[in-house]
Amino acid sequence: MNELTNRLKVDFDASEITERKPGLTTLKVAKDKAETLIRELRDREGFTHLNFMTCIDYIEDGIFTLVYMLHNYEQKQTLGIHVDIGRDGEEMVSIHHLWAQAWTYQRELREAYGIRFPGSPRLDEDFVLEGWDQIPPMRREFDTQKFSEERFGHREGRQSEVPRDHMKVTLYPNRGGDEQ
Amino acid sequence: MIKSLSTEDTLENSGLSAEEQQLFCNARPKAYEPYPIKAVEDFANWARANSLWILAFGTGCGAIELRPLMTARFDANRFGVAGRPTPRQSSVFVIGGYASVKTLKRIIRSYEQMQGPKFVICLGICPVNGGMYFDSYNTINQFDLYLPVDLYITGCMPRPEVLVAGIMELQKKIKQGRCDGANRYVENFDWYKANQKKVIKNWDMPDYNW
Amino acid sequence: MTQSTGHSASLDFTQPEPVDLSSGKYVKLWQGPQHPGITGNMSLELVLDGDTIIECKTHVGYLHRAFEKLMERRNYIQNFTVVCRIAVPEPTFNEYLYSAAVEELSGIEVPERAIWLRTMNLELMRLASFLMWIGGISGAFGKYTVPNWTLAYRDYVLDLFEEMTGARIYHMYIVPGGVRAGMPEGFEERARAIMDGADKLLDQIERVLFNNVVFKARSKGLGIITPDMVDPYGIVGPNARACGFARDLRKDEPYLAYDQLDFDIVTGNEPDAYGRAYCRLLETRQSINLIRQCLERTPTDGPFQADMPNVLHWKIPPGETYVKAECTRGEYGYYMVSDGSEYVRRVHVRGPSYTHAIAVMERLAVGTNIADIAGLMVSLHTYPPEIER
Amino acid sequence: MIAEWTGKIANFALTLLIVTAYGLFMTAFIERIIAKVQGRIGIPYWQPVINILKNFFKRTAVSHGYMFYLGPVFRIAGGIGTLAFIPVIYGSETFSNFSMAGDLFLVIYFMFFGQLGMALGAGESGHPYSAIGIARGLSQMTAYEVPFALAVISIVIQYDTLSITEIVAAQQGGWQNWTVFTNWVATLAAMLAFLGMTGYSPFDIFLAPQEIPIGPPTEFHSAYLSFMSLNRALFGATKLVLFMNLFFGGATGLIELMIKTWLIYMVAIVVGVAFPRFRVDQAIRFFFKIPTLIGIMSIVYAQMMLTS
Amino acid sequence: MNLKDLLSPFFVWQRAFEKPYTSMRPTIDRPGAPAYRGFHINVAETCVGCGSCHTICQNHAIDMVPVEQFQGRPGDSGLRPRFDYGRCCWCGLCVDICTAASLRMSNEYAWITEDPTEFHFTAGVDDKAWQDNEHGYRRAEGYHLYPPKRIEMDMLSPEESVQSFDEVARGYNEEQAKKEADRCVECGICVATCPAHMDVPDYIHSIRDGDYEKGLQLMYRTNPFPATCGRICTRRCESVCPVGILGEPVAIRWLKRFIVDQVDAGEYTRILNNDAVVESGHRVAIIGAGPGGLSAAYYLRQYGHAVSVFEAQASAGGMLRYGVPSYRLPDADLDKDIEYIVSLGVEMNYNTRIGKDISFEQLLQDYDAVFLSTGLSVPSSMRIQGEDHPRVLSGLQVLADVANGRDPGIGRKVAVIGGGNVAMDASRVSRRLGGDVTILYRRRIADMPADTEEIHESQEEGCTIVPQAIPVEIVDAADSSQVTIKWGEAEMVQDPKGGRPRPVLQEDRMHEESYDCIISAIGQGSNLDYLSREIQDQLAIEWGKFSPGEYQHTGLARVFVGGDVANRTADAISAIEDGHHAARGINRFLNPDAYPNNNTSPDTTRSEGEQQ
Repeated sequence: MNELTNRLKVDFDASEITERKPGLTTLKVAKDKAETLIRELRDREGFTHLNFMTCIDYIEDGIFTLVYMLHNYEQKQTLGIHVDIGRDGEEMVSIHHLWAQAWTYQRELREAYGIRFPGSPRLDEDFVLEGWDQIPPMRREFDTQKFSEERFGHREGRQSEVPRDHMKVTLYPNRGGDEQ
Repeated sequence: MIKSLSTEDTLENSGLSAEEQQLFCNARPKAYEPYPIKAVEDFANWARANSLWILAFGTGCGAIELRPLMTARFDANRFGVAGRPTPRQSSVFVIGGYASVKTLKRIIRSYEQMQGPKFVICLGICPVNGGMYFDSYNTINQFDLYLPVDLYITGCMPRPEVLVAGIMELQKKIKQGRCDGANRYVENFDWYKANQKKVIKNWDMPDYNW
Repeated sequence: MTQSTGHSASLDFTQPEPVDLSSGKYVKLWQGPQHPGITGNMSLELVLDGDTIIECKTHVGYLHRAFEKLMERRNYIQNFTVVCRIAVPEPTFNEYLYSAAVEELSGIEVPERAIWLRTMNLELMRLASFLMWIGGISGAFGKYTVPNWTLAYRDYVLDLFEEMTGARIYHMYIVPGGVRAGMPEGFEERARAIMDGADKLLDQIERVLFNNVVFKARSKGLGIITPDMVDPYGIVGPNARACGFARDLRKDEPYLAYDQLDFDIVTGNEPDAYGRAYCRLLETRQSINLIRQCLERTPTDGPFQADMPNVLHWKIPPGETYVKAECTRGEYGYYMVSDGSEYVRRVHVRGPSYTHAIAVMERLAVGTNIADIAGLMVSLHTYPPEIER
Repeated sequence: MIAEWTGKIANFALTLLIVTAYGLFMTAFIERIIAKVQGRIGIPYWQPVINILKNFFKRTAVSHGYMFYLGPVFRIAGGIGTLAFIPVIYGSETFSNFSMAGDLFLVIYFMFFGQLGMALGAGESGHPYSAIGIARGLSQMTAYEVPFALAVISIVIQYDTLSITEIVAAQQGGWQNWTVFTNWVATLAAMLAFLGMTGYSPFDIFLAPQEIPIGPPTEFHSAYLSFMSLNRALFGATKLVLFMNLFFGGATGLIELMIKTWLIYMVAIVVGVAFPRFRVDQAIRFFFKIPTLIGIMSIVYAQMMLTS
Repeated sequence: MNLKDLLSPFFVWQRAFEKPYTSMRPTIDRPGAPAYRGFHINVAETCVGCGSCHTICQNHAIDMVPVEQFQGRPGDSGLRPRFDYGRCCWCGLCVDICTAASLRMSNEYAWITEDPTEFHFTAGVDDKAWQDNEHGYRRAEGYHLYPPKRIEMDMLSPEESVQSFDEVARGYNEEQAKKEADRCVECGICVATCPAHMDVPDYIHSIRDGDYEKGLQLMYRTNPFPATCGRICTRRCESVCPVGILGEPVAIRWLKRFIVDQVDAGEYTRILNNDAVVESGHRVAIIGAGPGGLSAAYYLRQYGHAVSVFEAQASAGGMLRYGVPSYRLPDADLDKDIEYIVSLGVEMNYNTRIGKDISFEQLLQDYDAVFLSTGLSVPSSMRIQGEDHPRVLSGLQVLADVANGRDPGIGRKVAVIGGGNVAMDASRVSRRLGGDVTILYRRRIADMPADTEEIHESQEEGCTIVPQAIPVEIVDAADSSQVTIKWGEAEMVQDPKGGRPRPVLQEDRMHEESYDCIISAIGQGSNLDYLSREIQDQLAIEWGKFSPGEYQHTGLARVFVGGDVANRTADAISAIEDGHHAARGINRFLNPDAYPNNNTSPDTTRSEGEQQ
């Protein structure tokens, strides 16, 4: 594994190579090298299995980190490839031609995060949502509870007290640190 | 609930294209009075109660306990319960827990296709007050805003035993003639429709599908 | 069959051109979501030429509850009650994987007893799930006798679960740090009796379902997965094993107590619906065998929970991990990223159905008879909630 | 003449009632046997009746046009028509119905008639699954009618009559005279066709909930469905009576009738619970192979019997 | 197609002759498993309403609601969980986290209704059929969602500790403190019980965050003696801590100490940022520089009033300095608190005894308000013969001598009489001075008013406790450097009125023993001689104690009281709260306009003041 990661470091400028646990390594590559790297891993290095592809929203840094998890059955090694892209409408190279299920993941990411993968088939079809009229729901700025309150409402008749505040009101209304 | 018996007798079907509007009936549904003779109505109710055909539509995780219910261990056939694959022939709609917005649309269509009198049982907590998914953007929180419900069975999941008990309870209610969900739906049609359209944003179906 | 890992370049998985429906030659048919022949709540958009399917599109999302979103808003202990809802027939795998991921990130060592109890739980779950599946495949081909048996028997297994974990469906037993309770008294004998019964039942089922001329006529040759499809389509689990790939995470990358259990990977050489069904039958037996081993070897005393911090404000150091386990359908995985706060940054749930029900299904359905679509779907053992989560 | 016909009609009405009731009871009874095999209890005996009543008492009934109405009517007309020409109990004036010379033809015609009427009605409903169900049902019917027709031809040759009453009469005088023993080849062909006719596995693809949600009746509900289930009971029982008359020596009393029809029905059940269902092409292939061959053989056999 | 495949399916018929799988009466025959997670049961009497169930519930299914039967009291918030069965998923986390083990589940699972609004109930209060159900899920033994055991504090070993006056408890290190802070369930029940109502959960939270400055700020909101209280507080908070019901309470005192230890005294001014005070122009006199007086001084300074403190001793601290030995409270830590208070501009008048150096009336004249907290400084009498023997010392005197660096002259063989904290302190001090200590106490060890920890530690340090020993007489010993005490064994007799058992002297079992000295530490009383009789009458003094009003005000306008002399608990934290509260009262009195919509006691204070 070390050999491979060293080579990737040289050939693809892979950075942040971390062994998370035996058998799981993650590394980061630039967006424009990702597709070539993944293809090379698939065809030359035996990483023939795409476990999944997903996205992490680092809203505070303004980036989406795309994660491609590849697995090598022979060596029992899993390689997570991180690719950072901008949060605002940035596109990513599609890998739908590498794995048959990849377009599904890309379709999901388009719907959940609004990331576009040009060339990926059926990208704009609804995947799990239907008639969605808000920002892509998995983005961290989307407040699902607020949305749920507003659109679906909740049944009346719920009210809760905080023990500490309740005790203050009933037992020592004029004391404690919050007076005035 | 707001009573709003509209005098207009046609529906807008505004979600449909012009040619599709031709395909669907646009008559408003009507409420049905019970038989004028009480004995007949009671007998009819008795028959309805003892032959509950459940629509085989597993709308949520509740469907998992319908399988034991319908098969050998709990054998609901004993109580006159049977599964029907088509809404036309079903009289009971079991809402298996949460309903996502996408499913709710199908639930409404299926419910409207069922022939009255029809009954709705809600399983689990999610249709009552959102349950586990009270903060999810894709599941509704109160099912009775969208369709009339006759019975709630709480639990997560409600066990088949309590489903059996629920069916018996429903039978009791039907025999007493207290299950008139279909009529309630019709009487408060506009209210229900407004609620439905509030959550279903791509309303591309007829307003009422018989 | 050889272990083929090479990626066949000849496979073409570009999407076919949409069929021209206006020609009037073809019929478009929606199967589901309200359709008994569909596993779970999903739908297939089929285009038929006569009785033959020429195009299939899978539509999911009817069960979408946004688990991954909800998990970002709940703290680590609260999530453990949520995850099991992702896959109703097999909640335990979710519980285990979630717990394993949390433990890995926070560096908690699970005590020996909990490891064994977890292993047993997972195998019981596998048994229950397979029993339901056998009923499903039988029902999909129109033999309703077997589903009645297997679902009833699955209920006995659920009774075991109820006794051990306190619930029938959503056990919520495997908690980060260990399990919630030990084995109840007398559990072992009852479990053994049920295992013996299950063995007998499987014999009976093999006789009446698998040695059945009509079942064979229906399922043989249906939905053939060729070995060169396996990797490009991400096919895992019994679906891959039925075409000869000896891949089983329990053996390949042993977790829990699987390295101490005695079993062999089941492989088949008939990559069709029948072969997959038979593969699963064998795995069901294997599961029973494993449960027996677990019953024998699970320690009866000792701690079943690691020393835990106060879960109410449990923070996990930043990190990421991917844990996977072999569920009945294949590789089930949890990818978890923590950022040091009380809430998880990202959880991605990887279910085998994601590819089985979409990419694989859409390909295998083409050319299949409309009557076989339910059977094909069940034979892939798909479960929609793990696609949409 | 009028009195005679009035009497006949009254008698037929009684027969109709009894056969329907028996059919309903038989449905429940068989259901319970199936349930037993499946390891459960099964429906109460009166469940079919309640189901029919329940459907009848439905408040709404959406129609899809005139043919949609006519479907169930045709169906029940076919059922009644079939029964009308079958003598139910041999030697009983009351239960002989409108049996006459050549009634066998009429019976077989009526058996088709109901199905075709149904097909028209279901087609009118416009549901794709109905259409698929009809297509499957009719093609399968065509397939199983071939061995059945061959078997009937065989016994027509054997008994040299087209009257069911006469065929039954010919089988009197002991079990050794029953067609099943005198012409077992035709019986075998007919019983194989019978499997297809009853619509149990493996020949229930046209009603399969898994493959298509129950096929032709998908859109039928309320009173329509009530008529159809009534017919199903009636027609089912009638077919049993017909098979009993043609191949198992008829019945001289109600008890004999019940036992014989039940046993005949059980043949379908014994097979039905054991097998999954065939796809329709497989079913057709099946019927066109062995049963048809046997049917042809039965004609040869009957000829041989006559010539010998 | 082979024949076997054709025939073997018929084996299905085997099943027809076996017993069906069907459960005949499912609703009756199949109760939930013994450990089934069914509907909730709450033993409402045991429940303390901590709300942990509410906190952990991811479905927001639990509301904490006030219940008529249970009014709030120390250790019980008076709230009870109300369940929404339109939300609950029966995960049982609420049962697992329940600190009082009052919450569990029944194996009942059937609740069917047509009214969805019905699914709310307050477990244990609303009448539900399953309330008395025996079965159902309980938390398994050995399964915890929070650590039940507290993190052990590093202590000097008894052998080491008796060698010197070094502090015994060494304090938590950061890791220990964070771990201990982690145990808190943040229910806040302790806040009501703490006399000063400190924001306990908040400052514990700040430890978890590592933000000690914030923790310090939080503590100073209600208590200007955190370093002191972090060491010697009687910590009533811990006695009601729900975590302590099943395990050990959170070590709130040690955590408080930890925060203070982390912050350098020099940083206080910056962190607490008290510079922004706007001077009000009012002047307040405080008599007694104990915790009560200085607490009042601190908060009065917060309000901007000028404060003068009059103290009879040479340095501030009162009992904290002269009554608490330095192995429990090192002077440096006490000074850390006091110096900060003084640094806020409090005018300190040491060695100034009211009534001697300046009269009380004078103070009343010179200042806008006067706060009295002179504490309890007079040892109580044992009321036995010979107690004025020169070798009979008072505990307070011994402690004060040691604090002042004087030799109390206890000799080698020492008897200490009493079971309170002073007795323990005196014993342990005597041990450190090389004494061989025997503690005589009237009742059983379990009845001792001293902290259990103190008792335990004094025993560990080698003090012998003789319980149920009633001193009868003190006489001269044969050796003139010694004194002899006669004491009798006591039997505990149940009080017929249900009070606590009373010791009764057994005349036939008398003992006699000679000691180098006898330290009497059976309690203290107040010294109010500096007040004239007339003023004493106006101040309504009973049994040497004040009974102040709601805002620590007295019958005499502008005079406020607090501290041991005015409360029943007589501990530092109560005194601190008295001071704080008196400061509030004084401020209300001085600044009535700042409280536009109050109708409580301050008005009374004021009107009474005007009447005078």
